[in-house]
Amino acid sequence: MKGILDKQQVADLFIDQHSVMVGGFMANGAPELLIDILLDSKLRDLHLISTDTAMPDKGSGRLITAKRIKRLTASHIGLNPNTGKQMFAEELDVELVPQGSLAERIRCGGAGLGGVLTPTGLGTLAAENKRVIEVEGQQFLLELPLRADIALIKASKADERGNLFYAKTTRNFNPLMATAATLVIAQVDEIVAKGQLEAESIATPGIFVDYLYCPAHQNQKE
Amino acid sequence: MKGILDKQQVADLFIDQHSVMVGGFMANGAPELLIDILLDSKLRDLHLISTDTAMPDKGSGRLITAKRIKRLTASHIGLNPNTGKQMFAEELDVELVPQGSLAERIRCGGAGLGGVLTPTGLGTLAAENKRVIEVEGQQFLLELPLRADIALIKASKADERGNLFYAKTTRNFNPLMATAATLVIAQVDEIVAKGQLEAESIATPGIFVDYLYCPAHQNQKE
Amino acid sequence: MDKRHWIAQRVAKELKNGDVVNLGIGLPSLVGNYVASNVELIIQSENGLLGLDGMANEDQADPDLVNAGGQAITAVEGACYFDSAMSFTIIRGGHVDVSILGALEVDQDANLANWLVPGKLAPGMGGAMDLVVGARTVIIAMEHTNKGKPKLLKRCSLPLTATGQVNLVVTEFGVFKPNTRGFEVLELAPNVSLEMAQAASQATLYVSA
Amino acid sequence: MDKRHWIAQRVAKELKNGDVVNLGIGLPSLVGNYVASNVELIIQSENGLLGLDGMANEDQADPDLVNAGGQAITAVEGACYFDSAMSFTIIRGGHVDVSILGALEVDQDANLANWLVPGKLAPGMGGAMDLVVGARTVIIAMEHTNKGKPKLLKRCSLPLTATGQVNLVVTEFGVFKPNTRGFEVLELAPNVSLEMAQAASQATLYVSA
Repeated sequence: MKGILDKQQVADLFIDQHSVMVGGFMANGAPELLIDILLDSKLRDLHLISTDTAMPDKGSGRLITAKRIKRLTASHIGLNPNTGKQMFAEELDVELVPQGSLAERIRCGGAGLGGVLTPTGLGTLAAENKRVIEVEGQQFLLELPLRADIALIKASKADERGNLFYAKTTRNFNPLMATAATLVIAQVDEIVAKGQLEAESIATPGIFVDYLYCPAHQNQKE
Repeated sequence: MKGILDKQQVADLFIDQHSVMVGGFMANGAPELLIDILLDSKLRDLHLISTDTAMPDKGSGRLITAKRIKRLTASHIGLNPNTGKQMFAEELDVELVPQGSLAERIRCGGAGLGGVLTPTGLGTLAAENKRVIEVEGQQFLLELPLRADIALIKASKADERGNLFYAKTTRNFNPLMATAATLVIAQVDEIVAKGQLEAESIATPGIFVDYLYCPAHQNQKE
Repeated sequence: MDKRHWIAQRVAKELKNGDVVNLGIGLPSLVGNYVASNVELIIQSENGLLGLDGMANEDQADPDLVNAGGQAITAVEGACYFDSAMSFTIIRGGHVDVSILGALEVDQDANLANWLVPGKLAPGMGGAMDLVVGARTVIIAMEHTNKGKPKLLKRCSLPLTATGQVNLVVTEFGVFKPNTRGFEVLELAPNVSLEMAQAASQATLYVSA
Repeated sequence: MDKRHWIAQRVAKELKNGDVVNLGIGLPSLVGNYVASNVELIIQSENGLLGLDGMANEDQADPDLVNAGGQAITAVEGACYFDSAMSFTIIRGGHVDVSILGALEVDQDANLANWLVPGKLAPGMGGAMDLVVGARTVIIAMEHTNKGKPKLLKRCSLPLTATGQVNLVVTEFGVFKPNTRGFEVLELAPNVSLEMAQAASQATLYVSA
């Protein structure tokens, strides 16, 4: 972890990136404050990778609503009508991926793996343009790694090393995305001293996190 | 989780299985008490899957020393001279697998995945008899899933649901093996009530565990 | 009893004590309300939870605890949480006993369609494709027709969610099992005749000898 | 200073503040002792730890806290623990800055052999194959010869650990960089001449113009 940034410092990082992963599941555990900053930036025509597009006014769904996304890789878009509208109007290029395959693809991107074989999606449209590989008489789809220029994630707590703790269901895709992007920024509710998180409950080691954003921490210091 | 067993009940489970995964890394986090019971059983000529064979008198190494293993899949055997001796004497069939690939293979076995592509081992003996798959001009080895009839694992604490908490470096291969065997038995130091483990520090959900073995718990009840 | 609740209570009878169950959104999520008091389920939610208890009322709502639909829930004592890779290790790896989902169409070859109506509706598959492939038993809980249009078909017309994975279909007309020659009728709902059920189905319904 | 310690202190100079480093067992494990006081490393141990501090003395030893060799260690404040899949996500995924390992042989094509002597010695590769492929920088810390037999070769004769991954070799004779025409000499140890180092090497050593 390289440092704790304020709003302007985060904004200064959004320069010419083309792809962004956004954590959260139906916006639960989504980095809403980082999305605010991204919406204020000049970044346009982005490739968004997010498990869903939440609702129009929540989480990664807000990037869709604001028409900042040109290409989307996601598993579920049913609760954000804007996504479907833009897709059918051909303003948005959408790749729908089974949720488990999406998780594995991001994991591969972060783990240096070249892909993974899954039975999910065989015999469906999700198999289109994908290689089928047979292993011991059984067929599998080859799912390929996903990486992004930026990952915007959210955690409940960080320590001074950038280690992250996610409360309850807010974990979802956040730890996977933390491994798979060039620039990883984590919005956190609270920053505690080294050793103040239970070491075994840290789901994202600080080495994956480039920067923390924590308005409460700024206020605390003032 | 189906129940908490005593020594005899665990022994009664070892009937005609052929393959066993044993957790632990250089015997740290190894289920020594379950290994005792396995050594007392009639199981012979087993296929052992373990990241290493520890030392002759520790962890999975004891199964080698007692000549109960016919086939071994492991990544490191250098600190147990018995393994090398039996291998060179052709008493033991050894497959050496890079440690990261071993972890992925077991994970695939537990996750319903058909295999994983890794760059590790390319151009080495570890690539022998393995398929090379090219993705976007880059070559990868296809590593296949591993499963076993039994997984013997060790955790620091369990709750009454069989959820497992592993202290510090004792975690290693234990949670992976818990997902990838037909019969999963966990030796634990302590069993606590539901809700007494921090929910976010549970590395193995209780649904993966068939039985717990905890001598301290037996004594406590008496 | 309203037909959706009849379906939910009938599906609940298929569940055994200790089953690990994933409930889809909508109708399937009602099933939890009808489980017998001597049956304790372990409810998995694909957003990263084992041990879902029920919907949270306003007083209980915890912003860090939601189901796969993003709704506030409560969890049992000893619930545990994990990331999405582990969630689908559980699902795809065969560690879920029963997956209960809705459907747009089901056919006699046990195929399921529930994620896409080309040109009209594209909710996406979410976790459904993994659930249907990975769960040991797949139960479809749905209304028998879509405003009168049959959903029990000889062959699905919509894009599939998976091939050959459906074990049981429960509708307000009864309980049906896909088989290559049609749907076997395992049970009819009260006041429903085979003829009524057949009239609302495209596939052939039959009672085993 | 004994030659192993000279090697360790010289390798330590290659490490920068904040580097994520994996130290192999044996000679590489000594490197930690020589890191400058203004350089804080994050030491990864492939058995499942980020934040290794040092070897534990008897009073400190915790049976739940060991390094990849199974030896008792201490951890820094804010260390964290994970399973072996995550450990190798870190390693294979390019999240380790520097991997420091021993070697049986290294050649000018940056190939490394350190896990097998057919018919004689089969320690296994452990995490070495992943570390060498995944780490951004691979430094070999080893004695220059095996009892007089050269280890800097034109071409490795033993089974390889990986191909083309070695960035730097540090021995008691100096610091060498594999290149297709031989090993470039970046530095010679005190009182070592190019002739001495060349006499103990099979590959050609050269000083860049």
